[in-house]
Amino acid sequence: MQNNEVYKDINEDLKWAQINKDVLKSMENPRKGYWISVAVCLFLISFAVVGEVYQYNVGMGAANLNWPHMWDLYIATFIFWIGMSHAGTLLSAILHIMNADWRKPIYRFAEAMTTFSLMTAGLFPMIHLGRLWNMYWVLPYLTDRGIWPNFRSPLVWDAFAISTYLTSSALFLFIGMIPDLAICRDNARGWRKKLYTALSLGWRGDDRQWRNFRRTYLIMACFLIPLAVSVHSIVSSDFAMSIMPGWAVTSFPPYFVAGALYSGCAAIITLFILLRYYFRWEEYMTIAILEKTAKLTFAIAMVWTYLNLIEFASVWYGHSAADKEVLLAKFFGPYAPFFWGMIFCGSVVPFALAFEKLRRHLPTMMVVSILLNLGMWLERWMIVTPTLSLSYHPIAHDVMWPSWVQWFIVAGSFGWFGLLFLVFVKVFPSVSMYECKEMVLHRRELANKEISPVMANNPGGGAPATGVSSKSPGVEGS
Amino acid sequence: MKKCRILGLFGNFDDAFAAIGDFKNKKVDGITVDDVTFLSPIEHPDIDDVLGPRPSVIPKVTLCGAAFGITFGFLFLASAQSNFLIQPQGGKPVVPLPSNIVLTYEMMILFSVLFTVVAFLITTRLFRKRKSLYSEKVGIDQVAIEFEVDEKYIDPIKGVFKDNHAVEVREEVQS
Amino acid sequence: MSVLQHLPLGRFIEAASRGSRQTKQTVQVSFIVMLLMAAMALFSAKVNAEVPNAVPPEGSYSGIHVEQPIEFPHDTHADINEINCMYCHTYARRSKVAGIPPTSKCMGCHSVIATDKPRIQKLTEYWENKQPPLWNKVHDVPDFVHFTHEKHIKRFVIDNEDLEVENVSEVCAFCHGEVKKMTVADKVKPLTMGFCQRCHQANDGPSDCWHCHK
Amino acid sequence: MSLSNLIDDWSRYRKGREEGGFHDYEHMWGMSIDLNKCIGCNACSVACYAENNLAVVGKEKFEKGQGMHWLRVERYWDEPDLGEERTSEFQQHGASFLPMMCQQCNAATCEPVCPVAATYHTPDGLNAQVYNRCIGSRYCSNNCPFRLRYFNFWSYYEDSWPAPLQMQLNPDISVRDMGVMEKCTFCVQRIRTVKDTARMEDRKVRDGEVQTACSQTCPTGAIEFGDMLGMYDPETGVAETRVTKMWRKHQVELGKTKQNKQTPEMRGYRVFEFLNTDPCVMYLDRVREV
Repeated sequence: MQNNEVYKDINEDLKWAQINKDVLKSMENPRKGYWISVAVCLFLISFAVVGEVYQYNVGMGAANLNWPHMWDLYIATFIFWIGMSHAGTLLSAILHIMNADWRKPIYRFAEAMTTFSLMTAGLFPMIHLGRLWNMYWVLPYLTDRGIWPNFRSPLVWDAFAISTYLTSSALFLFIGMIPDLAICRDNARGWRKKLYTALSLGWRGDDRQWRNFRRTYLIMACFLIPLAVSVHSIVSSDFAMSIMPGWAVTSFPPYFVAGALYSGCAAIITLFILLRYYFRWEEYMTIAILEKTAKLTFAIAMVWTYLNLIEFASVWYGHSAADKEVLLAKFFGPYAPFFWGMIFCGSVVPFALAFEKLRRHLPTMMVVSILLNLGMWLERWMIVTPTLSLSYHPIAHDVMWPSWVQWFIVAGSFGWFGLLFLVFVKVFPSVSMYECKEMVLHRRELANKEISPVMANNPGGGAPATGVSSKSPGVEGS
Repeated sequence: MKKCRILGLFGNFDDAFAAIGDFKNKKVDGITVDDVTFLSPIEHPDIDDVLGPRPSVIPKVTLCGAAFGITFGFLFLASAQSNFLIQPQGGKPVVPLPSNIVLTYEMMILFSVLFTVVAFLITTRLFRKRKSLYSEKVGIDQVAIEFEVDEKYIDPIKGVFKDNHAVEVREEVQS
Repeated sequence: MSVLQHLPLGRFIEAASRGSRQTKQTVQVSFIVMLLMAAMALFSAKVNAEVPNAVPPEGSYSGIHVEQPIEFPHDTHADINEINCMYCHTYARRSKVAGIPPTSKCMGCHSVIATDKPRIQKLTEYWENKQPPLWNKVHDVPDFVHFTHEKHIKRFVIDNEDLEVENVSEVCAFCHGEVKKMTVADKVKPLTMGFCQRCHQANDGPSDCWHCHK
Repeated sequence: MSLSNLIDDWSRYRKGREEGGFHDYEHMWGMSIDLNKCIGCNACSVACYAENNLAVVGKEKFEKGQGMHWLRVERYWDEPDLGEERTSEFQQHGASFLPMMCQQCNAATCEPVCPVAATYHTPDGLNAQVYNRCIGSRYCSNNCPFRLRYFNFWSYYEDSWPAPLQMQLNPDISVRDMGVMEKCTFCVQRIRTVKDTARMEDRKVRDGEVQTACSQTCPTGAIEFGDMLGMYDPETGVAETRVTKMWRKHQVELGKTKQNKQTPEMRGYRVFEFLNTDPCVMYLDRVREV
């Protein structure tokens, strides 16, 4: 029995009041480590601000972009962050529809990650524009000039898809949080009381609210899944719709979606371990849940590897000289170290997840997840840049490395994401309280069924069938 | 005849379900299970069996949203494109269907989600003034049954609450 | 021009019902569209009586006043004395720019007319010092806009058989406002792309970007 | 409206593609470049700089690949003859030259990808770039297989034309600033001027009336420029232009991905024809003694 403890997703003896207490505690009194993290994030952001201000004033040449390298790290990092945003959809929407209740303690921060990585990703198309001050021309707004954006352009699709995704995922995050915000409202004081009162919209948990809440949540989940798939396939069509060798690949949409889920899962593991460590959430972010996430990651890693191989094979047997040249340049050319680094991080490292011992070892998992993310970032870079360096026209073959401005802004994007996330964990409950309670209730019912099927078949028998019993301390006091 | 509100807090779901069962069995004349408002920290899986089916309009609104998204999205794009004076030139289609399908798809999802959220906010009556009969315990681990009835039903309801081990009973006379 | 033109659907309906682009257009006008057209007819602006075969552009602008070295009274010249705009702005009909008349053209009259007025004396001073008065530009468009006076004069004045050349100031007024009622010219029309575009649409002007931007 | 309009336009487009991808054109400007005549003197490139207000970026930035030469003369060195060792980088036959300017593709890949429609096809069959609409997403350049679009990576005009050099700028074409994509326009300002003159004189444009700066400058007359649709001739009505004669002679047709040549020894070809971008520039292959 004792041995089985570590295999449990959540302890069914957990008191509901305890759940409230534990989660609410995470929102109080930031510790030293928190402030250090905030300082690090601000430091990174300041780098990006310096880079961007310089680039804004002197032009894109500052980023060491050139002919033919018109895009570089900005677009690669943009795809990386868009990919990261698929984590929340995977955990909260797909697993919600599939009734996988182990997602419940960890989906909230994954959803927050979705929203924040979209907010980070959305910055990059703006940063990479030559005339940033005119970026609103991409949006279809009414003007008396009689001109509109070019609706054929995948970049306009991006603008549509990303703004839809950002709106939907932010609403999804917010709607899912309303019952928890009501709990926060009941316990908060000062400015927080006002904030939560406004945000919880007068939630009191009556049956009408719960019923509509469930329906809404399910419907939004159903819409979020095709949306997430379409967003990343639209991002992939930035490349797949072109005619350049290495970009015009038919398998790009599924490849991008797989890569997105992959990097999202890896990032979930990273943040899972960090949150568990910072907030002492061993009760909620259990090893068992980590294992399940890791298995999922492993499966997606294999899908990603497979799609990679398919791409190589189709290029190899496609007999297009230019395509083949780009592929060979990736293998053996100047970008080879990064390419093989990507293969190593993305296809070899995930085999660590196949071993139970490693899956249960937190420091290893931390290193592995960071390596996976690094691999996914390299993947995006290896999609964007080699094609630009080695396209059809031999006179335009060139290699160019990004300048400090690009690196600063890329680093700053991590700081920006981190800062948003750090603010989130202190202002909002990053573990879903009501769903943990549901999970506890569910587990307890299962456990009772296993112990005494007679009792379970007889709900009126007075057995403590729920997480609350009249003997709980919270009730005695009243 | 004054309207009154009465709220009974229960320590667990079973007691509360038993109380609802009593109301269902007409223990109090003039009160049916449809008058029950059930407050809980989570949505219990059996709640529909206990309270009986209560309809929700949200899926229908979502359907409307999707239909609106498709029609509005496509008409908006088509009208924008056919007003776009430079586009018809060069042998390109005025209304390019492949890209419009992609964009209409996004618009459909956007409007479905927006309609759903708006319907949620309206049907749950979240923007109404908060009622005073609310226990913070509901947010933690207790469940409650609430009635909004005439004064004369107060005592029988209270009796049913007491019979089913209510932890606390509150009442309020509306002015 | 109709109010509908400012709405995307309205312009859509209007463009479709006009059938502007297609020659072999078969238009299926539904009942609603007919109603809308009737509404458009009610709201559409009148064709300018002074300038036949032309729809003046819409739009106004709170004119900014530009200081000039000499306050040239346009009203005295163009309104009271009825001098044709193109008498002084000669180049309007044969080049891109309308041109400012050289001082010699002013002096052609003002060596004898109204020599006692202070402004004329100032002008004579410039003339004697062999310096041109440095006029400031009022109707300025950005450098990437290549407006040609020549083509517009041809379309609205020379090719316009019903227009008498004496009324050319009405055509000029499309973009420059009622200059003959002003002293120093002010910018009273917005001269934005939308302003140009509306006139081009109403008068079947070209819609190709490279006509004006290159 | 609308539905019939939509269907009509759609079918018109499909039909148009089958008939060669263009219709309702006033002109279709095209070129024919004889590489046999090209001596690689770069006069065309210089003329282009002068005509189109091209920024001179300086050696340092040019080496970084940030130069902007709308017309570049590419040099290619032959492989050594069979059985010979490569002795130096430069072969005895010398370099082959390939003057590359925007190919004005009829199915241009740069056009559909521009998010703000700053690049589009004009009724003259030209691939237009509207500088003041460009927001600098640079997608068009990434999607150009010829890599013939250049980006203003820096603000050049202060360094390029120190006073009083700004006085030599061509007033008919805008000076581009930072963050804008630009490319060869087939000297659209000259085309416009000629067309306007013809319209003012109520006549049609004549063959040879429009000359691009490069074709005007080429000392050997390698570059021919003209209307692919034929042009008005006061004596015979619509007549073939010199360019169309060239294209017909060398059996190259617009709107084809693969030319069906009756006599394969005719030298005409278009660059990257297999990509189906349908360029309007035909090159005549260089013939050399071996």
